[in-house]
Amino acid sequence: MTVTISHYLILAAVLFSMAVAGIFINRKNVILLLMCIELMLLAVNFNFIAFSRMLGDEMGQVFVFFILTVAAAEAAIGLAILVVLFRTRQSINVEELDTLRG
Amino acid sequence: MESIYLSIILAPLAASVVVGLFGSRVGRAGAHWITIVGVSISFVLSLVVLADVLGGAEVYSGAVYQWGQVGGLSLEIGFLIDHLTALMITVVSFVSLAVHIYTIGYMADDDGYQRFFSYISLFTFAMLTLVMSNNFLQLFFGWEAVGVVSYLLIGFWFKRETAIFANMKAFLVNRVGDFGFLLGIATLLAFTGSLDYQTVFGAAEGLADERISLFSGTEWSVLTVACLGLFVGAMGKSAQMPLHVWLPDSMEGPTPISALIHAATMVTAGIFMVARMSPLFEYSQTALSVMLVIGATTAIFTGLLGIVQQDIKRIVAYSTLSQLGYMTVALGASAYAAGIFHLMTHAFFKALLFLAAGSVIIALHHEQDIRRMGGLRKYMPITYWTSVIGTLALIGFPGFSGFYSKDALIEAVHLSTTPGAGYAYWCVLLGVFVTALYSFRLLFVVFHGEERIDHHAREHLEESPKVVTVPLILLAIPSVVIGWITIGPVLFGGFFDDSIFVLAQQDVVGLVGEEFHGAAAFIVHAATHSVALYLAAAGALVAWFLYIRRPDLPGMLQARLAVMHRVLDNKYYFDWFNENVVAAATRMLAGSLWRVADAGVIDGVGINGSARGVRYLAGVVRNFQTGYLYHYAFAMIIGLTAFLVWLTFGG
Amino acid sequence: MVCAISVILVVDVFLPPSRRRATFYLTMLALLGTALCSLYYGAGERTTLLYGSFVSDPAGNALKLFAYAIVALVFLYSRDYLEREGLYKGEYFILGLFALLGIMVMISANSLLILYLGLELLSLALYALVAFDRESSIAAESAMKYFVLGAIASGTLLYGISVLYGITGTVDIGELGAYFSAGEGPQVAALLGLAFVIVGVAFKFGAVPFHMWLPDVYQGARTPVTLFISTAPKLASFALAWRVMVEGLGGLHGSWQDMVIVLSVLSLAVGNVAAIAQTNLKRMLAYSTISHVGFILMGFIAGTPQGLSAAMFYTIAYAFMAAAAFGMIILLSREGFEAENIADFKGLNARDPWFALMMLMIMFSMAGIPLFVGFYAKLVVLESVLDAGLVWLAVLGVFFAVIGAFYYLRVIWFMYFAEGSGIESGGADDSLVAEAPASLRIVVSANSLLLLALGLFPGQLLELCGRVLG
Amino acid sequence: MSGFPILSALVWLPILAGIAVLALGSGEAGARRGKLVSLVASTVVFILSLPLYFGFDVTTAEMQFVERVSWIERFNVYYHLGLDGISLPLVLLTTLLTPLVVLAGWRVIQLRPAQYFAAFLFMEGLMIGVFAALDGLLFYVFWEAMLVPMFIIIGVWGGERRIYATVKFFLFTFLGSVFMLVALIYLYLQAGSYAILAFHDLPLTMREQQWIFVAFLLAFAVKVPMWPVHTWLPDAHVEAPTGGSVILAAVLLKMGGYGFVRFSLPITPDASAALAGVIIVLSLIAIIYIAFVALAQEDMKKLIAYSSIAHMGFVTLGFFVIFQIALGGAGGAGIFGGDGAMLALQGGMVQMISHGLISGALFLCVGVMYDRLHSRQIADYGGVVNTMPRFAALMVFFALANAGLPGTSGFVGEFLVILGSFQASFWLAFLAATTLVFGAAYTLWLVKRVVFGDVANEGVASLKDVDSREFFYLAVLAAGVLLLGVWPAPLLEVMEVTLASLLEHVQQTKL
Repeated sequence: MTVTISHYLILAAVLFSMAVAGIFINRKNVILLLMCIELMLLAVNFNFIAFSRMLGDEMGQVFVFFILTVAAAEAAIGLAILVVLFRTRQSINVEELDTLRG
Repeated sequence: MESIYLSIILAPLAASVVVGLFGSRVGRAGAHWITIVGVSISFVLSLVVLADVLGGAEVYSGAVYQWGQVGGLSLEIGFLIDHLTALMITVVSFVSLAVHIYTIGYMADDDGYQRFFSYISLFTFAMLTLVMSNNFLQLFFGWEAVGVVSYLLIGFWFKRETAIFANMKAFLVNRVGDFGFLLGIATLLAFTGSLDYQTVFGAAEGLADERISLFSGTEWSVLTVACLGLFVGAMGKSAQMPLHVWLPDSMEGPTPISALIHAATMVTAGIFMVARMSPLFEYSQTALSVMLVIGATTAIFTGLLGIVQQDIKRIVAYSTLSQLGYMTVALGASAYAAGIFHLMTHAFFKALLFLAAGSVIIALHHEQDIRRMGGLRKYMPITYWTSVIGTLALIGFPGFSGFYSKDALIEAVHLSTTPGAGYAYWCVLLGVFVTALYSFRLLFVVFHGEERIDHHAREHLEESPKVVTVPLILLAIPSVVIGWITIGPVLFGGFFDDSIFVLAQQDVVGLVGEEFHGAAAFIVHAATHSVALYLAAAGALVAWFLYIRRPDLPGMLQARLAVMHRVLDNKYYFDWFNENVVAAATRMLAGSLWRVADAGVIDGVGINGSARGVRYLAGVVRNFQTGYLYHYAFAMIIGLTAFLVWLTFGG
Repeated sequence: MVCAISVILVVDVFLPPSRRRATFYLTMLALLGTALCSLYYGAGERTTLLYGSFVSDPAGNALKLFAYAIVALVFLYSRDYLEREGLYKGEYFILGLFALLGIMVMISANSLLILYLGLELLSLALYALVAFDRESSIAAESAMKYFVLGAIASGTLLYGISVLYGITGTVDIGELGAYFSAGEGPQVAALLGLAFVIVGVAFKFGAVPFHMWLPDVYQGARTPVTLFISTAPKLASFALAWRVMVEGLGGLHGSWQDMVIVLSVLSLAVGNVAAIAQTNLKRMLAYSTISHVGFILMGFIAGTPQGLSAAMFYTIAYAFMAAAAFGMIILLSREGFEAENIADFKGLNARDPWFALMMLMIMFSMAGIPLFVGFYAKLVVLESVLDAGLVWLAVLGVFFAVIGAFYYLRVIWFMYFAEGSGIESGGADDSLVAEAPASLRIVVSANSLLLLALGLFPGQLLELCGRVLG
Repeated sequence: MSGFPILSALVWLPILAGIAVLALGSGEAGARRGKLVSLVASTVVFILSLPLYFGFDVTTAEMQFVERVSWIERFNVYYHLGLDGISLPLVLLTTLLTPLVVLAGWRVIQLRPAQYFAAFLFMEGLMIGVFAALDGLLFYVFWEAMLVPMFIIIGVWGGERRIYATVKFFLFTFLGSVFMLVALIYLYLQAGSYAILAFHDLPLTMREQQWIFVAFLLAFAVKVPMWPVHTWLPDAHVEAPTGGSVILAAVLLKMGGYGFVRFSLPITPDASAALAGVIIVLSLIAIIYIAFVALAQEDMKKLIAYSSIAHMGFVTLGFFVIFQIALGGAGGAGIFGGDGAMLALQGGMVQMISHGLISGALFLCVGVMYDRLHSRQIADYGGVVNTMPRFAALMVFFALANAGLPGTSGFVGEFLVILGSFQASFWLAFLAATTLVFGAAYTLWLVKRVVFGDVANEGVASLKDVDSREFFYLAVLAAGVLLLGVWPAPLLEVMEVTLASLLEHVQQTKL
């Protein structure tokens, strides 16, 4: 079986969906949310790489580099927020993040 | 002459304004002098005009100023001066003058002295405006203006609950009439394009054949519609059934008013108006018939009510109603001249009767119940004798003014061929008997018989002062002689030829006139050709028998005929109906429209309902914002998915 | 050029971390300098640099200028508040400038890559800003929500971009535009990419149903931060939508028009209706923002230059209105007390008629009552929608505007009609406004009067928006 | 007067004065000076407006005193003011009433007087702007901006339920007018400018016309107000302070009527003709149904408010019955069609002016009593005439005018409209004329219960008669009412040519 572009795309789509599903199915841990976000970006990277290969255009790969960089920064910020959150309320339970609503 | 015409109406207006605005400054004496001078000017000038007209002056019709211009229609204020006008202004200003003088005595110790004079002068102005008008606009002006002054005067003693109820009632009932009147005017305007008498009259004949569709399928003659509308107005003002209910109540006003407005002038405005519109009414057989029937009904049935009343002024008021019915009958029979003639004589003797009644009332310290009178003859001779004159004139005693006018009128109706004339004839004949009955009942009960006055009043009982008796005498004179003098020239001499129009085939006055050979001969003619005279005599006799000879009989009769008495005592339940059905239904409808439709449905359901709806919705939308991160994310995903699905499969 | 500016900025800000006042003045100086640079360089025609990644065009320059102005305004408002609350740290300004940089990058981006970078620069700065008060638990909560949802949105946008890249083989916006305008009719894949991109854009705007973060963040963040978030980034959102959807995917207008309509209508409905039920002013303003977004999106619907300029006008007007509104909250706040509940405005007219009047102007401007700029914003947007033949949408828009008027009125009635002091929670009250420093009072007044001035003479700004996008 | 921008002066002078009053501050002395400034400014405005009347050329339907400056170039919007025979009387009405309203609030307003007077000055400028604007957008700006001061006036100085009332007022009117905005934009897109006169000549299909008509109708019907969107009015009137009620009844309602003649009729003549029946029915409902509702009221202001609705019914009836007349009408009337339509049109206009004076005066009367006893309930009064004879005389006069007594302005409008509508149909006139009875019924019943009778309670016994200030403003209105009633020609003359040209315009189909 040859691996075609569509397989990559489907894989990316599946990863993306998993990430998304993870975000709203997970009701316990904020860390998990951060991981799901990383997964989502990974899916996107997959797409870019695949397209880049298919089109023979290196722009996609450049893009991926940037995404990776940004993802790192994002993770840093996310974790920083997480720390603040934990410090102020001693919990990182998603279900307890409901003081703001209505 | 124009400046004279103008002065006639402006003099009382000026007087009224001065006294009204500066009442406290001009003082009591100032008030009556100013107004009396004003009205005197009117009266004197009216005489000048009358003389001028009698001297053969041309009919004058001219505008004073342009009230407004709308499109091609010019609305003007102006005067029409002909015989009819001249006669009316003379009568109006004369009676008004007499009432002004009388008021000095009658209202001597009333707080609203100046106010009262201001009002009656204003009334004089309004009435003269009405009478002198040469167009419908001004007519309507005067028409409503007299109504308003009447409203103010009936409620003159505003502390009395009955008075302020009566004046509202009077105004509203009159408004019902005006409603018809306005529609009549609108009809004429729509079909002639003018509000000017002359233009409209000129088009009258043609209008009789024009058709207007009111209810689907039926077509009416335009002229009939217009005339009926105008007549509804007349019914209101001249208190014809069923719009008569306000007049007896209007007796809540001071007596001079009852004399001036509610006997001599304003209530005759309707009669005058129809006579003025004779060129229209002549072409509408239907309208004439309606007038005959309504007038006749009013004449007889309101007369009957006069028999059972106990309030001196109300008795006179019912008598007025009945006489107005007579006049209306005359109009219906195309005997406009006879109607106006009766109007004139009636103005004098009815004003006289009212003022005499007023004289009695003040002498007895505002006692109006005839059961607490009696035997007043010896205390108040002048009042008594003038009352006798008035009564004789009213019942049509030969030679007195009322005799001429009423007999001519009855004759005319007899000769009329307009449908309804037969019914009307019998009514007016019977009416003569009734009139004599209640008139003499009044006279006997008040002035003769045993004294039932409470002793308190008797101690001070004396004849009224000169300012009261002089007007009585002044009015008594024409009450006696005016008929004798004027029947020839006014009624049969073609006096109204320039103002009243009668179709040849309906000219009953002319027919009566053919047999007229002088005032004295008319008495003989009446005695030999008409039963009216004998009916009157019979009425007087019955009254004498019941109230002088056997004073116990009325009580017995009352018990025997309890049902009939109750009906009469309740005035045929008109008031009951108006208050308990019309007014109650209106109030109920008003209340329910407000509370149910306006406040309930539109505001409650519609406005506040939608406000509540939005609030509720806001709560719902708020609940979506749960605060849970995964719900938020879920919403985003749903949105994304929806878009994807839509784009991929839908678009 | 943009790079040069950013360098100046960063250097400027990092130099004096200890001397805080200086930071502020330097920041302002930097903004001024940048503005002058933009003015100086931006006068010319449309030019691109860095191999076509950046573009400098009149509209972009105009947007940038407004962004500077608004950020400057925001900083002016924030300074005293931060000092008072003991939050006066360099971070606020640094992060703010980073965000501004992100905004500028987005505005100037001519490549999806650059756009993405600008977006992340902005977003990351904002996440940090929201969480910037380390002691506040609600700030942390809202930051977390913002972060997670923002990340999802970025991911979605990226996914969309990757799909587009796959189809067209380019991330250059100009080339993308050319590709789709060539018009082979929309392919399913392109539409898929489009959908993802729109979700990303909608999230940045806060359009329903991607709005959930907005109320929580507005309420949770400290007022200066909310002030920041509610103003300048809206310009960025506009730029994002404009660059991607109009310049890039303009050829697919027919396909995204309906989606934007749905977003717009939902935003109008949810924003206006939900705002009615609010008692917290910041939260209410958040929902009001959502409804305003509905209007801004209306401008895009037509897809015409007029529509776009209308949306731009609306965005700018909105930014000033929001700045004024949050500025007012800052003005009325004191140490330990936030004037963030509507009830806190109770009886303001009795206490300080001048600022009651200012707030009245702000609220009526937001409600879209004439004499104030908010009216013209709605007017031009409606005009573009009507021009596109979507009468029903215009009618719906004005209908929701009426519903929306209710909650603005509520603020006014608390200020004017309710008597007595509403500051039960805040202790003594009469000198409330008097406590605020003069500079703040002047700025708030000037900002509010600007709304009036623009309302009386909207011609220039309209003309500008029309010209740069025409 | 050619060079002097008199209309601009009328619009902006009061607004600037209002700002000045606000600037004078709310202290004791500031308020006193503020009052003085308000009075002087509004009087100056009134005097300034007089040259408008005397310099007005009655022989042309063209706009006069025109000012035109480009305002928003991009949308071809002009600051374009001008007057014709329709707007001139309304401007004069506004300038006349404002000083009186200022006087009426002179001593009564204790709460933040500076703001109160400033609000009225703002109102004045904006109201004049509405009547003078010849640019659709400018018109709309003035129209809406007026809501702001009115909202404040009712809300701050109003009665118990003022917030409910004022919000209802605001939202109702706002809801109505936003649809007008949509219509205006649509017209702009068609015409390429917002010039109202350009809209007049714009060809539109029937479908377009109908939609535009409905949009305008919503705006104007709310303002007039017509049944069933009238319920804001009683609430607003009841809760508003006296001055607010006066301005509301006297001028604000007129904007609805003005809108009909300025926009609906000439811009969408065919739709107006097609939908005239609906308007006529609504007008008749207003005249009859509302009269009944008025009868049931126990609150004086509410009663007068309902009576306002009924009277404004005549305005809309007059404006729309012209189409029935033009069509030849039922019953074959119409040999005099042209003048019939003029009658109705003129009647509607006169009714607006007259109602402005009369209802304003009646609200001032209620205000005079309210200032003394702080009650609007009819039941709390009775026998006022005993203690306040001068006041009672004026009140009775205005009441009679309200009942349409000939010789007062109240009669002229109703009379002309009834005469005109007869030419459309007998039954139309019949139903309209019922106002003679119902109008008199509720008004006189009010008078009976309040003014007449014996002194009802201690409150009434303690009443003091009007002082010279109160007497002055009531007397001015009384003089106006009387003058227009006895000699309406000067008013009719001003409007004649303009309305005639309007009528001609309306009769030309745009299809």
